Formats: sequence, C-alpha cells, structure tokens
Amino acid sequence: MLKVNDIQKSFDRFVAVKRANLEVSQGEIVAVIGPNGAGKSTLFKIISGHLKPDKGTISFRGKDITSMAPHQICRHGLSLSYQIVNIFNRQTVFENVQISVLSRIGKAFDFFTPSRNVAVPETDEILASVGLLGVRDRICGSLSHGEQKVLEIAIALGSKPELLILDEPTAGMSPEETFATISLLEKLNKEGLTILFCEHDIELVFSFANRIMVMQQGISIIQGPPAEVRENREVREAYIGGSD
Amino acid sequence: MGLSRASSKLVSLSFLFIGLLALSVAPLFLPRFFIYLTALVLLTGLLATSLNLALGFGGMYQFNHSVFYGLGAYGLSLMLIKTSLPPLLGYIVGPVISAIMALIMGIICVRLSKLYFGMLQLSLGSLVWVVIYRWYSFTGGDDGLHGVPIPQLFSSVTGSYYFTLVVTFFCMVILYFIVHSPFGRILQAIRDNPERSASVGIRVRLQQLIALVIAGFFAGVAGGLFVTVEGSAFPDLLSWTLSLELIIMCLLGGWFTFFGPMLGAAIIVCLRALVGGYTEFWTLALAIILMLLIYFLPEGALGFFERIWHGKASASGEVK
Amino acid sequence: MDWLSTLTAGGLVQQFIVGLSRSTILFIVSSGLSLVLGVLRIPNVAHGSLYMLGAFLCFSIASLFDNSSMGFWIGLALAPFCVAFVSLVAERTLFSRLYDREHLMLLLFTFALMLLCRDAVKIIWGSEYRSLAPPVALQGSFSVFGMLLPKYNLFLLGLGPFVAVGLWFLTQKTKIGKIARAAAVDRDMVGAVGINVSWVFAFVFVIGCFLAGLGGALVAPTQNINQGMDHTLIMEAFLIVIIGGLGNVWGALLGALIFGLTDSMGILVWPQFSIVFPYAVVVIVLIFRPTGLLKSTW
Amino acid sequence: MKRSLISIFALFISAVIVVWSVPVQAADEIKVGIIDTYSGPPSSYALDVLDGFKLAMNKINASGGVLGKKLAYVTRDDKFKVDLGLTSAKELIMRENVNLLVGTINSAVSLAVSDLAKKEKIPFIVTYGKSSNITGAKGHKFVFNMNENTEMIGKAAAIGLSKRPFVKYWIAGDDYEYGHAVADGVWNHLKKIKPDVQLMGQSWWKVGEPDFTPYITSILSAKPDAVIVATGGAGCIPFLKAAKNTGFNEKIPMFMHTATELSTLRPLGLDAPEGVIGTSNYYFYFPETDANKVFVEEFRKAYDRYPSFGSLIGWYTANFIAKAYEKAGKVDAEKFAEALTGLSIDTPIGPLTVGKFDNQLMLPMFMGVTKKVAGYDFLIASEIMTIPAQEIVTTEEEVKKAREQK
Repeated sequence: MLKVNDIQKSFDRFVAVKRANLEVSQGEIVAVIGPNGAGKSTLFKIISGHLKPDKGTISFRGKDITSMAPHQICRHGLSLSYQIVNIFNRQTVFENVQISVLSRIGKAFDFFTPSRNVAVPETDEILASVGLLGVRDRICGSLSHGEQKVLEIAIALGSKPELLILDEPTAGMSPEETFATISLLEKLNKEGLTILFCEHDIELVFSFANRIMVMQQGISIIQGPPAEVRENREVREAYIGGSD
Repeated sequence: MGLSRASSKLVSLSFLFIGLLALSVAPLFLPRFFIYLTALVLLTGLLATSLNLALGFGGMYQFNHSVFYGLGAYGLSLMLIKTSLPPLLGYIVGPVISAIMALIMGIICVRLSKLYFGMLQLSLGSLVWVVIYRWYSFTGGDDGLHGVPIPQLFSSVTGSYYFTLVVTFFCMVILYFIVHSPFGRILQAIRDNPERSASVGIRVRLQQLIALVIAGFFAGVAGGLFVTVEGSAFPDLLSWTLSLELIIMCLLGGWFTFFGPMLGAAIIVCLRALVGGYTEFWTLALAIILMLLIYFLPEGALGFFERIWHGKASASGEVK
Repeated sequence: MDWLSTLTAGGLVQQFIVGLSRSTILFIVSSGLSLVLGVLRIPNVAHGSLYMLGAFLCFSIASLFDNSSMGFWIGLALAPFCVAFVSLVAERTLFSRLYDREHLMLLLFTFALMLLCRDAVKIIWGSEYRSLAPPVALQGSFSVFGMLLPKYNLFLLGLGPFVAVGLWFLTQKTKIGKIARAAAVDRDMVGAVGINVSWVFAFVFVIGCFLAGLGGALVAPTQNINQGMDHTLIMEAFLIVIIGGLGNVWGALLGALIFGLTDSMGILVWPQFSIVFPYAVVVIVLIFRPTGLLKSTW
Repeated sequence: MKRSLISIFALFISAVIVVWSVPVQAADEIKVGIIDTYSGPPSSYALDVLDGFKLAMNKINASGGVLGKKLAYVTRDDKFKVDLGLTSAKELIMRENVNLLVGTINSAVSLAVSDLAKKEKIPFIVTYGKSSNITGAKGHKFVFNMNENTEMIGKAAAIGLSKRPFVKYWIAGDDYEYGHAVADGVWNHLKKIKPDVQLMGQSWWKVGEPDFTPYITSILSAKPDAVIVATGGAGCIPFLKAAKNTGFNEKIPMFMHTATELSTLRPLGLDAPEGVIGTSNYYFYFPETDANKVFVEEFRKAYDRYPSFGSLIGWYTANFIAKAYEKAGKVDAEKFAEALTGLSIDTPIGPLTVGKFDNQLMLPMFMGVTKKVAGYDFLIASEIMTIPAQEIVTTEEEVKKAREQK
C-alpha cells in the first residue's frame, strides 16, 4: 500500500534521514521505533508531504506521491496525526472535526449554506466513535491533554483515510488514556484502517503492532514482525538493550 | 439549550429589524449632515468588514486593502465620466476591477506568510497608487476626479443614503453568509493552523486567494458607494495610511467578530468627522485610543462584550 | 531623448557616489530596524519617528550653539544618545510587556507610537520647516574631473563603513551581541540558561533606536527637517529590510545599496519615471526571492 | 450576535446623542467657513492666510460690519486630505450653516469642495489652491480663486525668462499636478515667445522627496543654461537648501516660481541660495506704496512678523467678501456670487479685479532674484520686475476652450 524507497533528507548540514525504507500493506498496524533524533518524525512529515525529501521516492497505492503537496496526499487517503498537539485552538471540538469532514466532502467552496447545518451527522459519528461527543461544543483549547490527543486522531479520521499515520499517539497520556486510545486504534484497524505509527513505549509497540521498523541515525535498519525484530542482535545492541 | 438558542436568535433578528427600521426612517428625523455621516459610516463599515474577511477571518496581513477600495471608486467614476454605458453597470464594473486586481496581487502574495505578505502587498499597492497618481490624462492624477455624474436618483444626500443603506445591507448579508459558511469555517481553520489545514486536505493557498478576491470585490463595492456619497475619487483613497486606519477599525471593533469592524468604523468615522475638523491633535487621540486598546482590549470592543457573555455561559453551563 | 547624449562616465560616477552616500543613511537606519525586528520581533513603525526625532534634536542642540559648526558636531554626537534614552524609557515602560503579542498588534502599537511622536514633535517644534547648515568644512562640492561631488555626501560615504564595522563588532565579537543573536533564534533557550533576556532585549532595542537617531542627525543638514520625514523614511526602511531578509543586518546593507543605487541611477537614466523604480525593484526581488535576498532570522 | 448588535446600537445611539448639539447661530452674523490645512508642513501657509483674514475682519467689524451684521468665521482642519476636506465642507454647510466657504491650500480639496459648492449653491473662495482648473475647466458660478493659478505662473515666468539669454533648459519638479502644470505652462509660453529655446531633459521627483542631491548632480552633468524648477510649496524649501549645499545655484541659474516669496525664504534663514530667479505676487517691501506700508505695519503690530503673500490673500479675501455683500445688498448666495464677479477693490499692491469670465482674481506678478541684504535675517528679492496682470490673465477664449473640452 505505502512504499518508501531510500528517502534522504538533510537540514543545512544536519542529516535527519539518511536512508529510510518502509513498506506498509493494507490492514496492517506498522510501528516505527528508534531512539530520539532517529528521524521518525521527519520521515512522517516527508510521507505526509510537509517536507520534501532530497532523494528517494514514496508511492501510495501504486501512485507516486513524492512531490505532492500535503492536501493532495491527504486526498489520496493518507492522513497524519501530529505528535505535538496541532489542532484549531479557537474552534470547538465539533468544528475541529467538521473542518476536516468539510474538506473531504468537497464543501470548501460552499459559500452560502450555514456551516452549522453541513456535515453534522458525519462529524458526530466520528466524535462518537472516538468518544468525544460529550465535549462536542467546548472550545478545544480548554480540553485536557489526553482529550486533545484524541481530537488529533479524530481530525485525521475526518478525512476518512485509508492509511492513518500517528506520530506518538499516546505521548503524555495517563495509563488509562493510553489504554483507551490503543483500544480505539485497534477498533479502527478492525474496521479496515491501516495504521502507521511511531511510539516510545516499546512494550506497547510489541504488543500492538503487526510489523515493526527500526530506525537509527536516519537509517532504517530492520523491518519485520515483532518477534523477528526482538531477536535481531543489531536492534538489541543499538536500541533495546543499549541506549536509554 | 435548543430553546434558548432559538429565542436568542429571535432577539437578534428583532434587534436587526428595529435597527434597519430606524436606519430607513432616519432621514425623516436626523439633520442632513448626520444622514451623510451615517452613509459614510455604513460604507466604511462595509469596507472594514471586507478587510476583516481577509484579516480577522483569513489571518492574512492585508496591509493595503484601500487599493481595492480606490480601484472600485475609480472604476465607477471613470465609467460614468468617460462612457455612456448604463450607470448601474459601473457599480458592477468597479468591484470587478477591484476583484481582478485582488486576484493578481493575491497570486503574487499568497505564497508568502504574515509580514512578508503584508510588505509585498504594500509595495504592489504602492505601484498601483503610482499609476493612478501619475496618469493625468486618464485618472486626473493627484487632483483626482470631481463632479462625477452620479445618477440623479442617488445624487442627493438622502438618495445616496438610501442607496448606500440598501447596498450595504445586502453586501453585509452576503458577507455574513460567507463567514458562516463552510468556506468561512475553513478559512478560519487556515488562520488558526495552516499546516494542519493542509494535512486534512484543504487547499490553503486557493482558499486564501478566493477570500482575498471576495474581500477585494466588496472593497470595490464600498469604493463605488463612496463615489455615490461624495461625488469624487482621488488618490488618497488608495493610500496605505487609510489601510492602517481600516486595520485599526477592525481592531477597535474586534476582529474575530462579524459586526466588530462595522462598530469600529462607526467610532472612527464619527470621531474623525467631528473631532478631526476641530483639533489638529486628532491623531494624538487616535494614538491614545489605539494604545489603550492594545493594552486592555486586544480583542476589540465587541470581542470584549462577547467574551464576557461567553464567560457567563461557560460559568453557568460548562467547565472553563 | 536628448538627455542620453548627456550621459557621461563622469556623470555616472558622480551619480553612483551620491547614490552610495544615500545608501549609507538608509543602511544606518534600516540596520537598526532590522536588528529590532530580528531579535525582538517588533516591526517598529515608530523607527521613522525616532529618525525624525534625531534630526530635530540635532537641530535644537546645534541652534543652542548659534548654528556654528561646533554646534552641529555636538548635536550630531548628542542627538543619537538622547534618542536612545527616549527609546530606553519607551522600551522599559511600554514594550517590555508586549513582547509575546502578535506581530500585527506590535505593528499597530508602534504605529500608535508613531502618531504620538509626530504630535509630540508638532507640540515641541511647531510645524514649520527647520533648516540646519552643514559645518563650514563640509559645505559645497569638490570638483574632480568635471564631476561635482558634494562634500557632505562624501563625508557620509566615509562614515558608512565605520558604522558597518561597528555593528559587525557588536553583533559578532561582544558577549552581548552573541547572546542577542542566540535570543533571535531561540528566546526561551537563552532565558533558560539564566541570562536576563529582558535586559538584552532592552539593550538591542536601544542600539537599534540609536542608529535611527544617528541617521536622523546625519541627514539633518542635507534636507529640511519637518514632520513628514518619518513617513517617507519608514516605508523605505521596511522595504529594505524586507528585500534584505528580515532581521539580517547584512541584508539591510545589501538592501540599502540596491535601494539607494537604483534610486539614484534611475534618476539619471529615466528621470521622468524614477518614482517607480524602488517599488518595482522590491516587487521583482520578492517575486523571485519571497523571503528576501539573505537568510532571515525568522 | 445578539450581544454584538445590542452593543453596536448602544454605542452608536449614544454617539449620535453626544454630537447632536447643533451649534447656535447668531442672527446678525455672516458666517464664513474656512477649511484649510492646519496641521503638518502646509499649515504655516494656512495660518498666514488666516491671520490676514482676521486682521481685515476685525477692522471691518470695528467699523460697523457688513450690512449691519458682523463677519465671523469658523475653521476646520482638512489635514491636506480630500476626504476630510469634503466631510468638513459638508459639516460646515449642513451643520454650521455657513454663508460661504473659504480655503484650502490643496488643489485637490479645492476642486472637490468646488464641486460640492456648485451642488449646494454656496459661494466658495479658494485662497491658496493654484490649479488653473479651479476657475478654468472646472470653473462655475460659485467658485472664485483669490490666488495666482498655474496658467498665470507659466505666462509670467515665460515673459520674465524670455528677457534673459538662456537657450538650453532643463525642467525639474514635483511629480504631481501642480509641478507638471507649472512646467508645461512656462515651457509652452516660453516656446511661443522665444522659439529657439531647447528642452534638454526633465527630472521629476516624488512629492516630499527628502534628498535632492542625486537629482541635482544628474542635472549638473547635463550642463543646461538654466533650470526651471517646478516645485510646490512643500518642495521649495528643501530644494533650495540642497541647491545651496551642493553649490548648484552658483553653477547653473535657476528659476523657481515661489523662490522669492517670504514663506519660502523665511524658514531657510541665511542658508538660502543667492541668485535664484523667482516670481511672487507680493513682497512686504515691494511695491513701495503707502498702502503696502500701512498693511505691513498693521500686520506686524498684530502678529509680530512680516506679512507673506498668504497674509495678503487672507486680507483681501475678507475685504472682497465685505464689499461683495454690500454690493449685493443682502445676505444671499446667488446675489453674492453675482456681485463678486468683476468686483474691484484697492489693495496694498494696487487695485485688484475679479475676472468677469472665470472668477479668477487678476494679479500682477513680480520677478526677482534672491539676495542677502543687511537688516534682514533671511534673503529678499532684488532686481524686481513687474509683470502686469493684463499680460498674464487667462483670456475669455482660453476659458471657453478649457470648459468646452470637458
């Protein structure tokens, strides 16, 4: 479904991603792990089109998306949820998700329908599925951190992606919130959503992901099912056993 | 909740109705000068509201909005003076010229962010200003165009007032719908977070460009109204100091509110007409108002009232 | 098109030199603006007013000494410091509370300050034109190979490099310059390592305003001193800073050179439309390099 | 939305109530509304006009007023802005109920207000706007110009310059209507009187140009015989100063219309360049008539400074108003306008008449050369040559032609 080939990206002299390869198939849950500064977030931003790679290609469902703008990539069914909460602060929870839905259903240039009557059921459905319906009309700046992270996911879902990319979805969450989020993601995956994510909590990754890719210093060193990755000596030395 | 929403809507609508009624019978009671002043307030309010579409709702530093205002005024005046086309056509031609200019300037500026956007627009606007200012044979140069042959029906003080009232009302309704439409919601989303907007599939630049064109169009309408009320068009209409004054109007009224700029325009225009003529220290007053505003009321007068109201609502019903 | 035949090498050189001296003034003023923009993130519209204030103060101080040559030199030396003092007071009382506001708010706030300054000048000095003669030694022109080189412009030209080197020394070699540059990139970081950012900011602001005052004092003898001075200058200074790259002092130098030279050359080559040149240059630069010629600190 | 509407209402209504107070109109007053620029650099000219007006008005009122009524005035500051000028004019007409309007140094404001005066049928007397369109192409029954206009400047300068030996000219000026009108006027008439003159080139700078040095050096490298400088009030002073600083006036003779006027030379003090040819309609030291001496004496007594041309304009404007009302016999706009057309009065520069065809005051022009003279702390004009009004006023045909072109 998603194929990342030999991506390279540097900022000035600093090489953030040296050589990254990644493959994601339909229906999978794939995790990217690696120490801080390994280039995970940069890789995700390249895939979603916010950064342009210096080298390499990305294809999504057979189509080359390497040089596409973020909004085009999104329209192809690939959605990014951010690590640092990145929502529309001044708007309500409902409006946050509605924006994404409006954009998907092509209402961006509808000038005369009152927007509070547009796409209401679809938006409420997404809010219900992530459990935010109760705070529907709150200004989202006033939500708790955990709720905002869930809202992140809800906004990404608003564009009805086939592949959802999550940058540290549970960072900063309490254990209960983490558990709830993971079960939400599992539920979404069962409904047919492919998920690519990166995460610090190694135990969580190994229990949740179908396949794992390990990055170190900008290079993807291995890719495979959890068991295989766990066995890999290189990984053990470099990451699990070694640093941190 | 639903019931109170409906009743609040009813209250606002009835206020709107009373207001309109008051405005439409005003010429029967008010002295002529105030009728003229109200017309000026209405058209400047429309201009400020159109600016606010780009500035407050679009988050774009539209530093030279008055260019579109001036172009609308010149478009109408030149058509009335130089051609024998039906006069009402001029009220379309002017704004269309403004919109085209907004499109051209928008295409060049929209890829830049914030201060760069504003500055590039300022220099492009200055170029337009220079052309108008220098093209003596066509635009009348710095003397401007005076004695524009406005159609008989709207050339009197009362006539131009009613014309301004009707046009402003319809334009405000259209702008209200635009701000509250999906288009407006997405525009505000871009203002708050352009990066995120792009990643949910919004074509940020296109959306902003269209907002600029709409804003330019309505600024052009306001320019046409100005000519109707004053009978003149002159290069001052395109000056960047007027643009800054418009931004102050938006700020004063509150730029996250729809009616704020109209209120700001009312305050500034009245103060300017009634204080400006008497004292040479009018700018001093403006400066002090502006400073106090930035310190104490950054959301503007209306924004402040709405926040108080919001605060009350959340205190009674929801968690802060 | 008779005038083309009048173009001579001497005329070109002469025009070039006059253009350079004008660039010097533009550089001095816009580098101050750029410094404030880069480090404090304040688009200071009132910068032009400080320039105007510098000119008026220089005039007043010089007239205390009967407009003698000595009076001018004393005025030139003191006026920038007076401006710097005014700006220090303004920074401590007004700006220091507004640093975290949006740029647009800061811009409007400084616009209000500009209006305030203009009225203050009107109250203090009246609205008549003021005039200040250059010191006797710098009056008139040199005639070299048939070229007429105004002495005062040559003096300005000679001064430019000193200001540039001084700025370079200040920002690159001194400790406070280094802190300021670091603060320009990451404000919180500098605060986190225990440096009082607030005073660093105050210092940079004062330096920037000092430059505005210096520019004003320097132009005082070449033009009339009036209330409109700020208006024309601030626009030009902003455009220079924009084409140079926001916050980049060397960008300001480059921008000032481009601006000053296109202006003076445009006057020589196409005098009837010279009014359009500077704006057209800015538009062209920004179309091809939307964030300015040199790297912006933003 | 509800709250916002309510607050808009509250504020707007209270604002209206606050400003409601209609000014009290005294019945035995003739009220003159003066709109002019009282802030910024042009204000010194406007204040001269106002002081001259007050001087004459006080004298008229002291000797019994006009038609048994007192003359009174109200002023509004247009800040050199057309929109503010128009608003002020409307306020004066509609709210203050003035009997006539006077003012504006800004030609654009003059033209805009003139159009309003035509619509409202209120006499409008322009004091310092110099565009020839005011009484020419855009002239009408109710507008009068008390000032020289660009056509007259052109004719006068052409007559004066044709007597000098220059052949190769360069034209430089403020890039706006006034500058171009003066330049075209001088050049067209000069070409007519002296066909062998050549135009080498032109330079135009923006209004408010702070630094003239590059323009001056570029003109110097072209080496013309003389330069015609067409700058408006605001540009004259800095240009003269730059000319002095660069030594321009010593290299190439130059003509500038207002160069010898007091308002230009006084602010420059002794820094002004010598040898600049200039025209003016009035010097406080010329003509050396008794009437002028009396006027200068009175003005100095009242305001402790020498009167400029602006002061004289203000002075005779008030006298014209008084005389026209007396001739009309009643306070009536239409009658007043008819009476003022073709009216003559005595002034310090001799009898002056308002033109019959165009309502333009027929003024003589004096050409002089700047010079340092002991006793004054500014330069004054020397070698003064008088160009009589008859030679420079616009003819009936010219007025007709200009108005037909519209």
